[in-house]
Amino acid sequence: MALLKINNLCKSFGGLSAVLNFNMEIRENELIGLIGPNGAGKTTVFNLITGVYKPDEGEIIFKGENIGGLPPYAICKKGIARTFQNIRLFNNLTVLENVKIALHKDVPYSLPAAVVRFGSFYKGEAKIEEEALKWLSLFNLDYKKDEIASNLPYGEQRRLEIARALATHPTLLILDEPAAGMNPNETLELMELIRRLRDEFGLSILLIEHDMSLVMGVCERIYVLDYGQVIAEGKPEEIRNNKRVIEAYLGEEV
Amino acid sequence: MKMLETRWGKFIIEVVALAVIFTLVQYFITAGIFNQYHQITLTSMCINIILAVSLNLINGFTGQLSLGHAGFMAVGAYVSVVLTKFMGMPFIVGIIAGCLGAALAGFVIGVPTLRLKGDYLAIATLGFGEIIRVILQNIDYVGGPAGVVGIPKLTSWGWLFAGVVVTIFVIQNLINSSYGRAIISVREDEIASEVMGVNTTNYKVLAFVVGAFFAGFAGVLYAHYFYIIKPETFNFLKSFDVLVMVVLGGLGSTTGAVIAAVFVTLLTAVLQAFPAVRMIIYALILILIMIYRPQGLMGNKELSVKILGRIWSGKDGSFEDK
Amino acid sequence: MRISRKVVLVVLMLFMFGIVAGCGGKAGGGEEILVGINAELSGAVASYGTNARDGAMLAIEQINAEGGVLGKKINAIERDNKSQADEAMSVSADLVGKGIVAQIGPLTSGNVQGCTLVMMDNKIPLIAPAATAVNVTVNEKGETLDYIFRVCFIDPFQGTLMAQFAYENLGAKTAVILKDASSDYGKGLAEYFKKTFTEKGGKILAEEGFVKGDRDFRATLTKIRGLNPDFIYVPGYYEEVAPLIKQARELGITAPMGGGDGWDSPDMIEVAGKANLNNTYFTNHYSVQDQNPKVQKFVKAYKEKYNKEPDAFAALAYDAVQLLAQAIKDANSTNPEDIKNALENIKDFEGVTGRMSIDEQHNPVKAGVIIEFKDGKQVMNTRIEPK
Amino acid sequence: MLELMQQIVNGLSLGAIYALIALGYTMIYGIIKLINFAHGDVMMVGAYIGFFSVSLLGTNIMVAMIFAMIACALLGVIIEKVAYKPLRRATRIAALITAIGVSLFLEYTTIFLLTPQQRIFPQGAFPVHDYNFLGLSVSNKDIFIFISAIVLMIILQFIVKNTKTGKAMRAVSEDKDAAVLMGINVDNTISMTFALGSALAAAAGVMIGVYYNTINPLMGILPGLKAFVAAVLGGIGIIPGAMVGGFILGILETLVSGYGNSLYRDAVAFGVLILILLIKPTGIFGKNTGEKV
Amino acid sequence: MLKVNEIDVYYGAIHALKKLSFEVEQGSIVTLIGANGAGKTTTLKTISGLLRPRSGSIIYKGTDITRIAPAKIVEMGISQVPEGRRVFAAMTVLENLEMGAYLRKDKKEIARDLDEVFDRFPRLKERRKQLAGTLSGGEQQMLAIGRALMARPSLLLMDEPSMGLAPLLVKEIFEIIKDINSKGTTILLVEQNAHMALSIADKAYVIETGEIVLQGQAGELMKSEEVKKAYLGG
Repeated sequence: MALLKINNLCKSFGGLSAVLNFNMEIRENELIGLIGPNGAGKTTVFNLITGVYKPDEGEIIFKGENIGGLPPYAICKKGIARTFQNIRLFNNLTVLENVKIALHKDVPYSLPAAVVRFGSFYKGEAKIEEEALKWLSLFNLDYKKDEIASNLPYGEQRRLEIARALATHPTLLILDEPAAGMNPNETLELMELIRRLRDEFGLSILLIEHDMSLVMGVCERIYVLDYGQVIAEGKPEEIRNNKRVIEAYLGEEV
Repeated sequence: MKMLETRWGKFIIEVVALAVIFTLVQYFITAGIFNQYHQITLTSMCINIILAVSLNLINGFTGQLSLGHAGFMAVGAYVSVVLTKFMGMPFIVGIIAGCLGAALAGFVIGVPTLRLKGDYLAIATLGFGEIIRVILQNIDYVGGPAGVVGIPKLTSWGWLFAGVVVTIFVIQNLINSSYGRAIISVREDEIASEVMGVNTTNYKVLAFVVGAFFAGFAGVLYAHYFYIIKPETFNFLKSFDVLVMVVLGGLGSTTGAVIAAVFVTLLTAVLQAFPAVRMIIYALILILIMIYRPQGLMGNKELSVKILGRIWSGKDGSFEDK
Repeated sequence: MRISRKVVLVVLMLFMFGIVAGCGGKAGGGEEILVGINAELSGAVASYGTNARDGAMLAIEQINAEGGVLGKKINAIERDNKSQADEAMSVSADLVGKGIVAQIGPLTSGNVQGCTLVMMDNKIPLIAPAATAVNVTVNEKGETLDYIFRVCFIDPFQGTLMAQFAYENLGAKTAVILKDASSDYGKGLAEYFKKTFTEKGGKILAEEGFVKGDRDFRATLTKIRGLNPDFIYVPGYYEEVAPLIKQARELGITAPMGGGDGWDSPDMIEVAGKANLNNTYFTNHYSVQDQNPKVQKFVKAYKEKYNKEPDAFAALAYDAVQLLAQAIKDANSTNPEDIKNALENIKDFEGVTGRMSIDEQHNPVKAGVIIEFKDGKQVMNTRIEPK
Repeated sequence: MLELMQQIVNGLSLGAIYALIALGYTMIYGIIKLINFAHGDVMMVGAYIGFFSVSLLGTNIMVAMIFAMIACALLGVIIEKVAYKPLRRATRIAALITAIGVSLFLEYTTIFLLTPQQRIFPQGAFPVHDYNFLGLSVSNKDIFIFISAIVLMIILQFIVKNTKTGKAMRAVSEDKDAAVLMGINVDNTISMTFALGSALAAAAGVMIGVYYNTINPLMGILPGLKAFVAAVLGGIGIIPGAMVGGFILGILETLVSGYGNSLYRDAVAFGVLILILLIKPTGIFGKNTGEKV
Repeated sequence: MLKVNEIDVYYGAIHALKKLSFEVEQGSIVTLIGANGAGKTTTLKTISGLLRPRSGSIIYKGTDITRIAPAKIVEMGISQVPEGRRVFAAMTVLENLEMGAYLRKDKKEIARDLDEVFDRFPRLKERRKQLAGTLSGGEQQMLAIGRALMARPSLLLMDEPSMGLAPLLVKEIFEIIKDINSKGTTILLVEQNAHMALSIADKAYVIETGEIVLQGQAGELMKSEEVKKAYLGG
């Protein structure tokens, strides 16, 4: 059964269609790439899946339930987490706090317990801290846990954002250009990490990426988007040799 | 086991420190070292601290620009006065009802308006604050524009101290919990926060309600000390005063709010003697502080000995020119 | 850049400490009589406060020029209460701590009430120049507050007076009340006007209100024009009343209008216009046109010193100080308790706002006059002696 | 019916004044996203300059208005350079507090220099005549205010639409970086906006002087707040929005005073504002621009 | 004509350009190609003076313009077609074009240039009174180019003119770029559409995470597998 199935998704802004009759299917434990030239509507698709935008038409079936139009926090609770193209960390907070916020949806103590500081608060905080550190160490960020997030170098900010997304315990992880701004070495590490995450946590991963080496290297299937529509779908090799894709990317041969 | 020890250890130190402060001031009052003027200034100071710390929860930690704090203060003051003066209930009932009344007002106002952002939210909250004032002005039961006179003076140093401690305690505990982090995440990045599973609307309303609750508390204490309340006391200029304290202290810093509240209260008291230039000096101080320290005295940091040293040596990151 | 910021911070701090240190100084020795002036010098009603302060300072200057009281000079300490009751209280406490023998002010009833507790606790008399609400000098149980006095009328007196005048002298059978609803003064006068006017058989067609700071009354006036009343009662202060009358006349409302001592200001004629003021009346303590030499002397001295005409606030504050001086003389003591006792026994004190005696409730018993505006002049229409 | 017409006529002059002040608010907001709380006080300064021009120099009202506009344009530029420019990169709330500071400074410096007493606009500066049209009473004062407000709005519209500076102002408020790429000096353009906005406020100040005859140092607070409400009502940052918002507010207030209870006037004004914001969170003319994610 | 020497540019903590150097010859079309986020736009912004390099220098016609105000740089003859067009949406087409000539005072010449732009883009002429925000993407791109031309630049910086445009339009735009160049304007073109860019450029630099990784004559790079690799991966 498909984990996520998108049927005829449409979204337009001020009369301009950003996404038109978009269809997609993600199975469990699959690693999918979504590519396409700038302005093709990839990020809009992400925003629709995660509830940041409300779809005009179409369904987004996640675990057999239409989540189209739900608010983002509800979608997160259903098990979809994401990162952002232009990194959106909680900039003035520490690395550790960033991850802790992601753990808030399963907060183990009540509001009164927090205010009056019952024992359950201390136990709960210890648990949150432990888990947050676990995620950080997975991304080699634990040594910087008390650093202010905006002071991290770019690559680490990217990693922190992924760590934060994972801390919400998603079944589907959506990464918007995770390698943007990374150097080749960092990108390689990232590829390795993405594979490992998928295997270790049994995740399905959907990613947008411009770095083709990354997309081609890790994705099992790729969707290609142009003008808000899917123009190709298939295995990396198929995509690489698809004439429409090459045209969309490099422009027509002149 | 060790953690438990330090936790209890800290707790005991805190309790002892608070007890010492309380007794000391109480002694100063009974011994007459603090005269009536000092006491009134102290009262204003405590009320301002409660107001600033609670508004800081909304404006500083949640990042929602609210300009209606005086309105909540008014609700707290009036509700409690109706109970204590008109119905003869004990002070504690007045306090609880005043706080809850203000919190309810916060809820009623917060739910619709918190969808608005930035300046639109600011003007909507300012508007609600003014609406509360106008409504009070038209209720003859509570004296209309003349307000209520002869409110029993029930606010004692004990209540003021309790008010300040409880406000700081509750808001600090809230902020330093997972709920508080959720609240702060709304300020940092609302969309990222939503996507991380935080129901931002709920937390904005929560912060608004808690902030209003304590503003109500401040209102109760105000009414039962200053003998008289009038709707005019709670106009938008009062909200501005509180906002000034919060921003001077540094948005998102409780210690900053406390320091600024103390500073502004003392400044006000001192300036009474300079009627001709008092407001000019006040205005200039505001402008200068904002120009030279736009992030407020504390930025969003809390005061600790370490930070003090860093601010002075100029290593505080926020001091750097970009 | 960083250094200059630090310098500014340091300067700011030093500045603050300087101010704090500067005001710690001890006040006056035994050769002076310390009097506190607690006035609205900034904030919403700063204009009343400064006029009253000027009136009070003139009185003190004159008294000192004549050798002071009991051979001692009066030393006034001025403090600003920002037109707020809580600050008024704080100012009072500050003044009391400095050792004043009595306090003049604040101006508005609410702010005086803010000071009440401090004055009562410290047993220092307060003389309110212009607080007209009934419950300023008495508590809710009707008991007189020992240390609170005033030199102005109370609301019922003026309201009742004007109602009588309108019904009996002007023959009005219907009236509309347009009051300053943001002040207890306006509401108080309106209440007693309504009471007396209906008791006499008149009919109140409508009761409208405006708020301090309003400058546009056309909408309400247009409504009133439709009702066509015999009389319009406008209890309020001149800042609002003057443009209100002007606008009423511009809208073609010709009915006679009346008000209280809040109308008394030289600005009335200038703002409302001479012609527009015809057929308007107000209750007052005295008239600037009063040929009583005491009044004329005061008006002249005030004009010389401040280059403006005194309004009711200035005159009342002047009287408050003179009354205090009289009490000190009567008591032959500067002990606040003695002063208070002397104040309670004042009889037939000649003030610029009339001859007054202090009654049991610490209110002045003095004659009221109905003043009519005639071609830009205040003319005494009727004088009503205290019963 | 006649009364309703009269009420609307009453509301028009008030609305015109609100609109003029709101225009400055909105222009300044549009260009630096600052709620310039001192704007109402600039209006007050304008009223005083107009007053002194009439009473001391004996000029007529038009000249007084021009004096006031020039002086306040200068004042606006100074305020911007001294108080707001250093905060261009600071948080907006810091700028807001500075604006409150500037507002207090203007109010109390005026009180310090000129006492808190109200001043009376010399009657001779503007002899009032009343006209009657079909039972509606309209004074030449109303006509003067209405027409000069409209003329000023047309001039403003012309400046903003047709002059180079005006276009630069629009360009800067829309996209600062792109404007810089055109070679526009952003600082000068912002100063120009302050100058224009403050000049309009000054004109409104003189009109209030004429309209109500009296001026005082705190006269700017309330109209300033109302004009801000008007600007938000119309969609802050949008010039036609400010005009419409001003007129709506003026007429609304008159109708509430005329047909309801004038004591609830401010509450109704704010209530309507909140209602409109809840229905259309960016004001009547505002565009809904979702955050780019 | 333009020489960029080892500039280092930071966005907060992010080191966006690392000792980046390249040159633009008078009269040529030079293209900077590379994936998203590689630092192309940052480079253009730095040349225009919107960003300041922490170190390194930018020499234009022999003058160091590294610390010169953006307006002055425009006056010196460098104008930019920014990424995403950035036309003034609430202003008319004509007004947008006038903004392009903001610093010029020669009214007659401006009018002539305006006619020239309208000749080049007849569609803009038709819509001169229309608000720029209502134009289609292609028309907005033309407007952005026209606007930049109104400054009479000797060096035109173009940031992704093909972005979000239909292929047919992309072709049209590139024809226009070639034509502008043939009339004597030097062009520095930043592009994602590598084929197109290389097809009209004289010289090309491939930029990756803030560094130049490849450079050469456009024709050679066109055939190089490495470019394809940089885009589509190996």
